[in-house]
Amino acid sequence: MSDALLSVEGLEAGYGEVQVLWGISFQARRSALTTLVGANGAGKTTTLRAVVGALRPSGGRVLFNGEDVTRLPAHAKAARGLVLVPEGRQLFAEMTVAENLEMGGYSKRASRSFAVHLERCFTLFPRLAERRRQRAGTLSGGEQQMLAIARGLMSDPEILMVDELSLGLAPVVLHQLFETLKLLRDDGLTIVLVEQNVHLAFALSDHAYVVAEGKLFTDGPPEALADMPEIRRAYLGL
Amino acid sequence: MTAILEVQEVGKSFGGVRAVDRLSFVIEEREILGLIGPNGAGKSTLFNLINGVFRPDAGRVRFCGADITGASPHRVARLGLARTHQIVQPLEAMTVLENCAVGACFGRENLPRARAQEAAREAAVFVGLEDRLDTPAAQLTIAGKKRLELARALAAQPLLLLLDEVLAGLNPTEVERMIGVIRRLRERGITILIIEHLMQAIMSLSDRIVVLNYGKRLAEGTPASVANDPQVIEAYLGDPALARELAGKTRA
Amino acid sequence: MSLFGIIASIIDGVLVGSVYGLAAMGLTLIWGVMDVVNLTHGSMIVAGMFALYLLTSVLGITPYATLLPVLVGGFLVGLALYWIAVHRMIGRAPLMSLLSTFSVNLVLIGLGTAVWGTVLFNVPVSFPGVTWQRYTFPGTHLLAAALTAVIAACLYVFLYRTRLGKAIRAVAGNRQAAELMGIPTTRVLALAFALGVALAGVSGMLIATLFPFTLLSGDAYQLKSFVVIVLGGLGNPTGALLGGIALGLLEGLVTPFIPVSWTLVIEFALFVTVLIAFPRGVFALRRS
Amino acid sequence: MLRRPFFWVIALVVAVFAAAPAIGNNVELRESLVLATVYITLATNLNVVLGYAGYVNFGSIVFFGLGGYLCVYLMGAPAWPLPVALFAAGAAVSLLALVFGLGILRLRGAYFALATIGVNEGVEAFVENFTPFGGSSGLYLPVTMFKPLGGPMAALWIVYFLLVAIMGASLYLSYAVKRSKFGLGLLAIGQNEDAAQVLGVPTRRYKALAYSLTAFLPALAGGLYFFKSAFIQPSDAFDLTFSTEAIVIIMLGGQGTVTGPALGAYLYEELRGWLLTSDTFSNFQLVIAGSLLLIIVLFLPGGLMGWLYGRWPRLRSLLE
Repeated sequence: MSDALLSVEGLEAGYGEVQVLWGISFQARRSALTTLVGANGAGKTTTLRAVVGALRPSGGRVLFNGEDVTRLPAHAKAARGLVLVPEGRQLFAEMTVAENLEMGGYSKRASRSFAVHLERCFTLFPRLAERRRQRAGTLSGGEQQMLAIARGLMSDPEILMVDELSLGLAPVVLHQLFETLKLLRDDGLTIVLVEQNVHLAFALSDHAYVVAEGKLFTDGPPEALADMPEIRRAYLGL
Repeated sequence: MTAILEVQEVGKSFGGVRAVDRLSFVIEEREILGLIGPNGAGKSTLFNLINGVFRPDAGRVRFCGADITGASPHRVARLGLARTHQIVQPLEAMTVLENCAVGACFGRENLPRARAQEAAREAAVFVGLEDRLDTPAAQLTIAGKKRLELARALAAQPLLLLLDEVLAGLNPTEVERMIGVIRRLRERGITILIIEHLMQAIMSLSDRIVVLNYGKRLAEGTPASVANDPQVIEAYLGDPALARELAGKTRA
Repeated sequence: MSLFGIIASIIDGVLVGSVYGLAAMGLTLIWGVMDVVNLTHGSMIVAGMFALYLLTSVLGITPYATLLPVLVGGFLVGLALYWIAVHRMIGRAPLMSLLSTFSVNLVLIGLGTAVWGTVLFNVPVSFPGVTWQRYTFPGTHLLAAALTAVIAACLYVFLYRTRLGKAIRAVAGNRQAAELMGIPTTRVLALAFALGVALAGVSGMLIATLFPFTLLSGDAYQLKSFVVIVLGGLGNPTGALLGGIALGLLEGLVTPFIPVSWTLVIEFALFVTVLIAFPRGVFALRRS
Repeated sequence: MLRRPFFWVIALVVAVFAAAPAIGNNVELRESLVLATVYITLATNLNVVLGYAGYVNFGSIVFFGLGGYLCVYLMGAPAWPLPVALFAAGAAVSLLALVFGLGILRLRGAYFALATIGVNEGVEAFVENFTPFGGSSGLYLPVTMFKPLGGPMAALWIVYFLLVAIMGASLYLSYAVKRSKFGLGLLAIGQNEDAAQVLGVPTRRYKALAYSLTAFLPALAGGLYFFKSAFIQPSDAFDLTFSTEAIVIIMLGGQGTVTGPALGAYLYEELRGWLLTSDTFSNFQLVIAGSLLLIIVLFLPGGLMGWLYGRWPRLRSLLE
């Protein structure tokens, strides 16, 4: 895959003395939706955190747009368009919806076209426009997830990584959010998804990676993976 | 059979959100009851309501016939109800043995320090931590910490054990081992309430399963009946129809 | 004492209390943003007092013109302190940041006493007061309260209306998420700490226009700041101002009736009681 | 108990403290060791709450000061004999600590630390206004007070030996607590209070008990210390610097270790003695203490013993 926007090679990372990632590798193609799946605790979230720099990798490389960004701090990566919508939303609960979005567009790069992005977010999520003055902590779970994604979009991402989109969401809301992701992808945005709802994730993915024990187990087109019985059982929980 | 734990109409809200909503169920002695449901369904909250970390807004919890609603966690532990945490809570600077000794000292047997050492060692060996007895807990791997959680709970000689995702984060071999450990626990006469996402594991371990969704009971029954329940498939396993629909749109 | 006397005493208490509130704002801002109890707070207040003394008596600057240099100097000192004593403590056990800032406080007070000793200083500041009935409100008190109001308003506008101020609030709310949004959180933390120290310095400078002071006065005002932020809710600058006014009100209310020396006892009793009963502060309405 | 090496370490320390000035009737040495016994007593007791249970108490001096006040007061107007007054003071302070403890130990982390400062300052402010305690001018004891102990000369020796005994008792207490079930509970609280409670540790009771228990010996030390000087005033009795130094000592020696506070106290005393006699540094005592603390916090958070145990783990099993 020569048109990989993001290329992760042999990434190693962990918490304190506990190593979680043992040399994981994957690539995200431009304008495609790539999914990482695997059992709870396999290291998917850790992978995303290490990629964006929220966690310092102890080994391996992260190439973004051909540039080695492995050692950059998270805010510098975000400022280049490598953006993570973290697990559990992580909103600024005491701040309003509008302020949360404004923080999303904090970096110099993103603030240049702030108005355009805000417009796009409010078009994608009219609910947020209605509630722009409301504090983020008072939103419903679905609205919070919308805000989390919208805030990520405000960062003008070249690649948007979304961790556990479905966490605690009702199926209807989930459906809507997946539709939005699909829209964004079709619009040309590169997306990396970590998701426990394998059915939904696979339905949308262009390519999927199976992660196990902090390493890459296998990868391929989602249909092919879903057809492999040993993968279904051991890693997908199907 | 007699009920060891009765949860009656228990409810708990956080800032207007009903985490657990008038939930009732019973665990019989020496049973393994599985508790499943989507993330955020209220499973861990339920554990916290049972062992006294949270006080229920409504309803009662009875353990071995005694009303333990709103009793503080240390009293519940003393009565013989032990638990593990989904996010491991090791006493980091203390060794594996010391961690287990805390469980033994302040558990059901209320052992003096000298005798607790024995119980602690036994529990640590039981879960397979025999060669890490003097390792500070902070230096264990995730799997090791998960095991430590279990060992600490076991050292308390509990009558009822609440297991919160002890299999999460373990590799398939470790999962097999842990399942073996849990089976042997039941043989020792311990009743188990287990939260787990690994469907294979929980289906094979549990005698009965309760499915939670939005803090309410969605279904209850044998593993087989629950797995075939369309409601459960939609809420927890993912809706195949929805999945197919999305797939159609994408690939069209 | 007449009713007018009591009212006058209360008003004066509020005037002085607002300056306590200003001091507490600095402390509470730092606490709220980075979970650090800045125990150099007292020595920073004293630094503000001595800055006023030195600038007026040695360089001959008019007292209120020292406000800007104190603000800027405090900010720079705060930046230095952040990198020396605070940066490495972020995210560690609270004991560690308590001890590190505490040790810097020891060093500063130690250096100060070695140079100036512990004698009483007094900066003569005069400003026409306002007379009401038989009671005169000193001009220094009125001006200090007015300046406090201006600074507090500026801080509010900064935190709630500017991009950088909002970034500070974002970092306070969720540092990890802020970092992921492209906010350079370490720089923001340093900025917030420096701002908190600058506020402490300015409040010290204003207090020095009201009362005489020694090098060891910092402790007393630091404790007052604790009382104030416990009243106002930790990490809540607006609450701190309210807490300061409440404390001033209390002082004004009790001084006509009981010996001044008992006010300290009442304040500390209040402090511990409020801390136990409302750990989030009496005026902490915003935090859920 | 007798087979534990640490028991003999304590016995040795006590013996050296008792014998060193007694041999040759060295009054000067005795007076310099008085402060060391007080420091070790304060730091060792504080360490049980701070090092084991993880609660930072900035105002631990309040026990010392109150013990001093009660003892001096009871020996004054009511004219109680020293042992009775001393014991009554210790008991009363422990009880008071229990009551305070049940209140403020509900707070955690920095909140608790602030409350302890508040308690100390509040008590000091109260005593300054409390006429039976002489207000801000303090209380004096008449010289005749030393008579029952065989006159001032003998009395000072007796007080010294008692202080050494209290120091020894403190060390033993710290050691016994660490090896006990109670100590295990406190250590668990210090590591993760919520997890400890779930494991069955009665956290609230244990914390209050530890707070109260470690108030007793410092109160006795305070009683003896101020009996010895026959004078007490608020600014001496509740001097926050004293508490501060106790914390520096604990951090220097190694928080949570049994031997650390004693070692730290000894080193700190040595350093202080050297600084006070040095012309260059006599004015910079606080500066040195502060710098020392900062260096420890930044680069050696486990203190000396923590560092030693890290290098030679076997030492820990020998001494702890």
